[in-house]
Amino acid sequence: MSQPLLRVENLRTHLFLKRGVVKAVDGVNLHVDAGETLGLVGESGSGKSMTSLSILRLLPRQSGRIVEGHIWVDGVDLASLSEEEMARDWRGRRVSMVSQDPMTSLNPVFTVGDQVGAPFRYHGLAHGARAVREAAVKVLRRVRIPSPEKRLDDYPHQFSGGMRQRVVAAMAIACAPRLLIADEPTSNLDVTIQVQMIALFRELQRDSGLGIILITHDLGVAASICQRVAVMYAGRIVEVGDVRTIYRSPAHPYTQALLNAIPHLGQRRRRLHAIAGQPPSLIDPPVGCRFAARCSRRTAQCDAEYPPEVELASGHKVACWRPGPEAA
Amino acid sequence: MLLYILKRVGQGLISIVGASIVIFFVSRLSGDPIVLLLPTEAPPAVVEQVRRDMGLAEPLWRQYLIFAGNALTGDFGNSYRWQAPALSLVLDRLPATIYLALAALLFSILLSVPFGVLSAVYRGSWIDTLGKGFAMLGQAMPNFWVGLLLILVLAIGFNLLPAYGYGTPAHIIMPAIALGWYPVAAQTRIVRSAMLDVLDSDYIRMGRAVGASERVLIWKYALRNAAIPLVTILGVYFAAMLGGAFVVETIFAWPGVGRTVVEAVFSRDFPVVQAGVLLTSILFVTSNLLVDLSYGLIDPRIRYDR
Amino acid sequence: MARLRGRGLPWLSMLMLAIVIVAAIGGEALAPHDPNGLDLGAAFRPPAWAEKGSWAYPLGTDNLGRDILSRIIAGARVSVVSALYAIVFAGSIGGLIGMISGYFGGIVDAVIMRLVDIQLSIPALALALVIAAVFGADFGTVIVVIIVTYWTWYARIVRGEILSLKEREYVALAKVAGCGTGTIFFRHLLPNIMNTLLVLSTLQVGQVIIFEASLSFLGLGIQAPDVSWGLMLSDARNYLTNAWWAITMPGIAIMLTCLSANMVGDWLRDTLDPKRRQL
Amino acid sequence: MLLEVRDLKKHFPVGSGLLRASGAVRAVDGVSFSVDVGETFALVGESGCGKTTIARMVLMLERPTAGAILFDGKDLAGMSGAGLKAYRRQVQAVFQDPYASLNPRLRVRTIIAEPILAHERSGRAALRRRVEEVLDVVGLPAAAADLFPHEFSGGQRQRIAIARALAVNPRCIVLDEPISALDVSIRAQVLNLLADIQERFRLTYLIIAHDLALVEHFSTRVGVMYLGNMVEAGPTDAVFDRPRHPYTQALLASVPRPDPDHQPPLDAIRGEIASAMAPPSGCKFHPRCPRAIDRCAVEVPAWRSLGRDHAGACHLAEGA
Amino acid sequence: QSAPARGSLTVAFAAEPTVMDPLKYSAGVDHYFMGQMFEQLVRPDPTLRSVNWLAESWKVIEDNGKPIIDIHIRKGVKFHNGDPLTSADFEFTFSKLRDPKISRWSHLQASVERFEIVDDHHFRLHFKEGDGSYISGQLQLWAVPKAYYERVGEEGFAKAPVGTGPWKFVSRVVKDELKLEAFDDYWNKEHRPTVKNLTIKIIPEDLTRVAAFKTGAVDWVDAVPLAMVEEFKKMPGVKTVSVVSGNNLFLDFNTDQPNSPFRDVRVRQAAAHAIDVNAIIKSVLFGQGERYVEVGKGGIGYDPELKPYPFDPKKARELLRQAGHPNGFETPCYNLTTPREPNVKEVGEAMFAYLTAAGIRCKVQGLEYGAWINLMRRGRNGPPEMDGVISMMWSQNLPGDPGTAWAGHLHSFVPGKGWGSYSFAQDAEADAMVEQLKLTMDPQKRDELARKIARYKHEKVLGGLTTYRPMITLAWRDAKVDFKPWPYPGYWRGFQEIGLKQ
Ligand SMILES: Nc1ncnc2c1ncn2[C@@H]1O[C@H](COP(=O)(O)OP(=O)(O)OP(=O)(O)O)[C@@H](O)[C@H]1O
Ligand SMILES: Nc1ncnc2c1ncn2[C@@H]1O[C@H](COP(=O)(O)OP(=O)(O)OP(=O)(O)O)[C@@H](O)[C@H]1O
Ligand SMILES: [Mg+2]
Ligand SMILES: [Mg+2]
Repeated sequence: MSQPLLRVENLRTHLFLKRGVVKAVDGVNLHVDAGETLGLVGESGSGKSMTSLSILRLLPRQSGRIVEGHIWVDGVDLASLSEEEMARDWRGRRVSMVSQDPMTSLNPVFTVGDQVGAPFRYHGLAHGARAVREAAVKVLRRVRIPSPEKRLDDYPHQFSGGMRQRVVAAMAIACAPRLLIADEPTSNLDVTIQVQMIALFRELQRDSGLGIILITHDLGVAASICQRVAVMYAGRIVEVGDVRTIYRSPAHPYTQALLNAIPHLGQRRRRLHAIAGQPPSLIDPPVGCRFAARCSRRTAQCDAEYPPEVELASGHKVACWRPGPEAA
Repeated sequence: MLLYILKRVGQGLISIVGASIVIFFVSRLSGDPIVLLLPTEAPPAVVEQVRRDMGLAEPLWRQYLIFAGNALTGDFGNSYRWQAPALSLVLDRLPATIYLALAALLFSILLSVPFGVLSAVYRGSWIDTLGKGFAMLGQAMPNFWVGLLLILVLAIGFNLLPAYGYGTPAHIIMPAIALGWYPVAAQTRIVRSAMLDVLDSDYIRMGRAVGASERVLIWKYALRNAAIPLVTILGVYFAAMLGGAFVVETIFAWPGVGRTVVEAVFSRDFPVVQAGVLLTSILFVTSNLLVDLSYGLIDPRIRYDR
Repeated sequence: MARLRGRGLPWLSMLMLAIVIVAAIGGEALAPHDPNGLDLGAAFRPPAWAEKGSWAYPLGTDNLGRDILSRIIAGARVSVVSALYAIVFAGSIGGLIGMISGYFGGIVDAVIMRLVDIQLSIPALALALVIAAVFGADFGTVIVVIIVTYWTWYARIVRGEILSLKEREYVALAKVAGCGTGTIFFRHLLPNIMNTLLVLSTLQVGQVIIFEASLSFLGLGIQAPDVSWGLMLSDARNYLTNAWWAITMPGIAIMLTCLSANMVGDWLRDTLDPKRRQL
Repeated sequence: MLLEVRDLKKHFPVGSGLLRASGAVRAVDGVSFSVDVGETFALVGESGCGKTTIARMVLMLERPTAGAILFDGKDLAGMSGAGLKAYRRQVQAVFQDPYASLNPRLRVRTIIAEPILAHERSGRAALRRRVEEVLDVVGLPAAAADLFPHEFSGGQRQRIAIARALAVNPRCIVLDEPISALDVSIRAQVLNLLADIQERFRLTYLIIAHDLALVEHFSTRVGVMYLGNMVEAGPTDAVFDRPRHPYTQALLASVPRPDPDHQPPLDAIRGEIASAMAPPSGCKFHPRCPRAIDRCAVEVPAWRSLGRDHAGACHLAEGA
Repeated sequence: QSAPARGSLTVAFAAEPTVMDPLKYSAGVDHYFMGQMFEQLVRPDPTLRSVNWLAESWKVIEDNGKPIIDIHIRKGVKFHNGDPLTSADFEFTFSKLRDPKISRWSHLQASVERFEIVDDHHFRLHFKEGDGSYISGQLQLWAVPKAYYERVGEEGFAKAPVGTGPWKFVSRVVKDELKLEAFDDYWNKEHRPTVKNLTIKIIPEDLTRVAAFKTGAVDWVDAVPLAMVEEFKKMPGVKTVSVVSGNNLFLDFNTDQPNSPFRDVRVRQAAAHAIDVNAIIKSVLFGQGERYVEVGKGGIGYDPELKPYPFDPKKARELLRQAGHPNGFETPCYNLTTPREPNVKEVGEAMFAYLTAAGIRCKVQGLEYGAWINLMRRGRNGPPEMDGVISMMWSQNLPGDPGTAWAGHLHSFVPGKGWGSYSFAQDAEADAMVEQLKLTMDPQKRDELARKIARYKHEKVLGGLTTYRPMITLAWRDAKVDFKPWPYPGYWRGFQEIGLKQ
């Protein structure tokens, strides 16, 4: 297999806070191929956003730091680059992001044209006001903003929610990056707008060889866009595999529990299978399997040692001492 | 927009009328101006006549209506002390006070914006501490003390700046510092906290994510957002500067309204006090209105139809 | 690695404030000399550490030979008491009005806000001047002036706070639970603006001291035989070049107290409510 | 019928103060529905369509602009004094944000006791017992009563909120997105709890949610709203199996499913919800409706029956 | 000597008058500007001797026992607008000055019966009765151009005053500056300024004014702060003059209220013994004050024999005991806090502290200027009443004549008659003598009577306990400014002779 677009090796990102060191990302390995969408799912606080911010090196300045690991993109380790290099050559140029709440991702006091044109200016892809404008129009057209040349001088608040979101996507793909990280791009949206976003993502992926990491806690959204899905729990990836494998034959008890805990359209008034308990604190996570406390298959071994990753099938990896199908 | 302006002007008028009532009645409480106007030896008949001529024999509320009516036509009466219409006495000095207040405000902004921005960007670092300390000093020192120290050091000590007077740009520097230092701390705090919020915002992160340099992000994209809360209350700070001018003008022999009003209070020269206070009120109300309106230039989200 | 150092308690500032408060309570009893006891023979003694200074007058004497340290101690009372009055009265009056205005809204709010506007549109010092001229310049007037000037400050901020507080879900739920207006006011709103009031109050200490000093400078503040720092400052400016200590010492007292109060206020603000960084 | 809502309207005036500007947000624009004892009635619809506003009117936190709300046959508008008190006892609420709905300065005990104290004078011991009782119902230890809200996780807080709603033995609970703010793994816990309680105390629920799978799972009847209007209402089975209004159909079709092989078509719906200040003429949905005809733009569709207990407002959904 | 004036000069004053119109002036400070532009019939020369000025000659004659002042005025005197000065101008002044609605000093003209114009340069003032203060007040009348005044009116005149003085009005910005120009046609060719343009800046704050001088922004400065006088005297290239100002400070006691402890002369004497005025002058005033007893040195009624009560706290206490206050007593003490004279506030504080130490326990109350005047001025419609001790001051002019001052605060208060307008005294004998003094125009007799009153007043400590006369120090850059100090009545800021050196 050829070199993947992105390879993250043993990434550890810690947040140094007054109340302690939050081990937000604690040994994450993953890879994304060109033209592929990797879904990153997991519950709130499991470190999904921190993983993506680590890749872009956009961690909270005061507290966040990558303490270990490598982030290879096209053979370059981003973890070793200087801040200037990151800004100049990487962010927006080769690796780009749509952040957690696209509705607030546009600066309210600058025009849309200014903001969409900005990446071209930063990376010297267009010179002069007119060229930048033209480039902005082009990319807005790509995300299906109607008559973009007329809307460049409008402010974000004059756009509807769905359109704002497409503008953000336009900014992110303006310089034709190789990798796009989309952090919950649909979470705060109504169903009807959500589908429009899903359509846009599928299209982007089809048209260019863009690799996408889609972060979400909505298993439905992940299922509708991704080719592969990684499940994160308490700072670690517990299971990763092809989308069908994950949904049809999940091997990690957490993945299984998650799928059981959500109601599915068409199935009514059956009791949901709740997952008891809470996720562990990331300040001092348990030494063993982090899901052990809530797991139905827990053994003494689970508490003693973190399970190694095993590859059950090609590309299907699980970190569990007792992986396998659900006990009926 | 028009509706909004009308509404704001209406509110402003209410404030001004209210201020005029307050100042009229409070000043009347302090005694009979006749005592100061006529020689003690004036015969009672003359006293009575002058009293009638001046309308002081009417009941207070009528006096107020007369006063308000005259004030509407720009007639605040003649100063009891200075042989001149009270309004012109104050109006002649108003530009100097406005100039001083604006310069002080400018000084405070020139200081607080960079301080606020830098201490947000380098939060917790020595820059933050230093900026905060320096800004707070202004809040902890009475402005007349600052003024005196400035004169002592910059004028007498080093002969760098003129100690008093009005005219060249050099003249404004010390008064503006003395007056403008006080609000620096509060303004810095506003800019800093707004900046912290803005720097944490999604759109700034988005800017970073598409490759903006820190310089562009901070000074172009973040600053405008962070300035909004500052701009919102500039009107209030302007009023604070007008008030502070009362003291600073005395120190620097600045020919503004402040000194005139202070002395008018001492000599119970009510026409001048009333004209002075009312004019400052009008100035304050107008400046607030202007700030509110110009606010829309900075923040396009503001619509004036609400 | 402690990149983000904890915001430690501002010990130094607290200590300073404590000293000021002790001085204010102890007053003359703590002072080594009678603060008004003049001794023309001992006029213009420099501070103890300077040449010709003596430890009998640690911070020197003023033009009338009064001990500056004793006067600073006695003057602390004015500062503390006026700040206290201002905080208690302006704070409770303004706070209550702000709460009423914010909670009931409508016409009540409109009227109160117009009153606030009126108050704001009269320069504080001008109103102070007129009031002081009417009622005579003394301690009581200074306090009245400060209260009249500052209530709006509390009213506006508390009102804003209440406006957002009353939209909180727990307030709606209290109504659903069947609580009356009184309960909502005192159980749900008041405790939640206490932090704000506390922060505002500490920040106000400095403002009051400076304000009093400005009044004294204009000759309308505290009058002898009362002593205040502002008065000392304003008196001493006549011999600024001969006796630097006479204007510097009370100036430093003002500065340190204001700084400390502001630091404590800032610290409280950060500690009590890290989200509301802006006041 | 326990709760009956008749042609309810709520218009928020825009602009206030001296010069009243014209224009209003028509947040709720003529909605009728009824909820029977023991039922779970769900309101669904896009953001801003007026669901919360209805809930607030039912809770008497907001006065209707027009229309009537009847509880047990009595009109809320006429209630005051004792009648109001009695009503407050019978209807409680749980809101979306478990952080904002508990006063951070009060202990859990006080929070839960609040509705009790508002209604009756009960002794300390009785109060204590009752608080512990409801805490037990929601699965929290008695010791929780002495803690402050911030010492709990989101799911636990929502349990406290539920305990508080239960404290006065209400007959009906209004649930405004009770689990949207919770984590996926916690949601099921709370949802199961709500279902258990309903069964145990024979409660009636008025629930607001936007997760259609959840609504299908949880409710007995459902009302679909669009821009201040009810467009379709009926038994959950009927609405989900045979949606009749194009909006309901589009909505259901659009939901992404946690199954890679059954994904929604991407063109079920176009455009975006219009402004509640200037809603489209005729059928408010017509600009986005794939099947709109000329008539839709001019004529407001009438509310008509579409089957047993199933009704809707669409020109195209004639007859059953 | 009579070369045309040239160059310009900027000077700084500490205070500024309100009006520049001799018909409207009220306070002493009004002379600061008026005196540069307007002139009187008689004025003091630099040695404080009265000399004829606009008057060529004058004498008092008698007609039917009523006095007449017969005056010939100088010919060839011109107003700044070119009009010649004639008797009609003085008549005009007289008619305005006696009108209480216009003038604040109408009572000073009260004893004049009529004004008789003999010819353009000769007129007579007919008196109802004698009026000694008329003469010591430099014959009271200012030269104001009748025709011009009537043409431009009161307001016009206020904006552009015209007089006969050495300086012509150019412009004024209130609270900022007055610009003057030397009058080329000025009649007195010997004593006149040689600088063409003069700008008077108003800088009330001491430090700022000093800074303006030190930095060279101004070359002549008024009222060097007391604490800096020594420094200024030693400053190279700077010349100073320290002169006694016309003001006279004293502590007044309420003696007209029946229950006032100060009705007892022993209490007043006790107060006189209690205060160490010399020490106060030395430290509080940095030596910038001159002790005086009732009348200042060189004034009418000045008696070198009269010695101040020595500082003797023991005696003070003894006197109090005798007066029935073995433990002293408490009294309100009113202090003026507005700096009308340098350090008055501190002086007051010091004096009250001395009184307190001796047993007259002062409850000090500070008053700003407006409140102070309000409290002192009689003829109000009721309270407040000055019911204790007050720090007061009253100008006796240079050269001094205490007549007007005593009429104001030694004579008991008589409404509407001009007697005792600021008085808290009530002593029939003093009243009679003060009234007599007013009628006495003969200089010799006037001096004798004044001495008698002074002695009586001193013995009884009536109409206040006299303390000191402030000194003012003027400073200028010697290398640049050629200045000879000239006073006009009471004040030293006259620029009769000022010029630039090479
Ligand atoms: N700015 C921050 N300051 C302090 N702690 C943070 C910050 N951001 C995240 N954390 C902590 O880091 C951990 C991982 O957070 P992260 O945002 O990566 O989670 P997530 O999986 O993206 O969750 P969500 O679904 O809620 O977005 C959490 O414990 C969170 O509390
Ligand atoms: N107090 C108010 N003043 C003005 N407009 C309001 C007010 N409350 C709600 N609205 C408006 O009424 C409409 C309906 O709001 P509501 O909160 O009922 O919607 P919702 O269906 O609950 O939406 P969501 O799913 O986002 O909670 C919205 O357009 C909203 O902006
Ligand atoms: Mg996240
Ligand atoms: Mg809602």
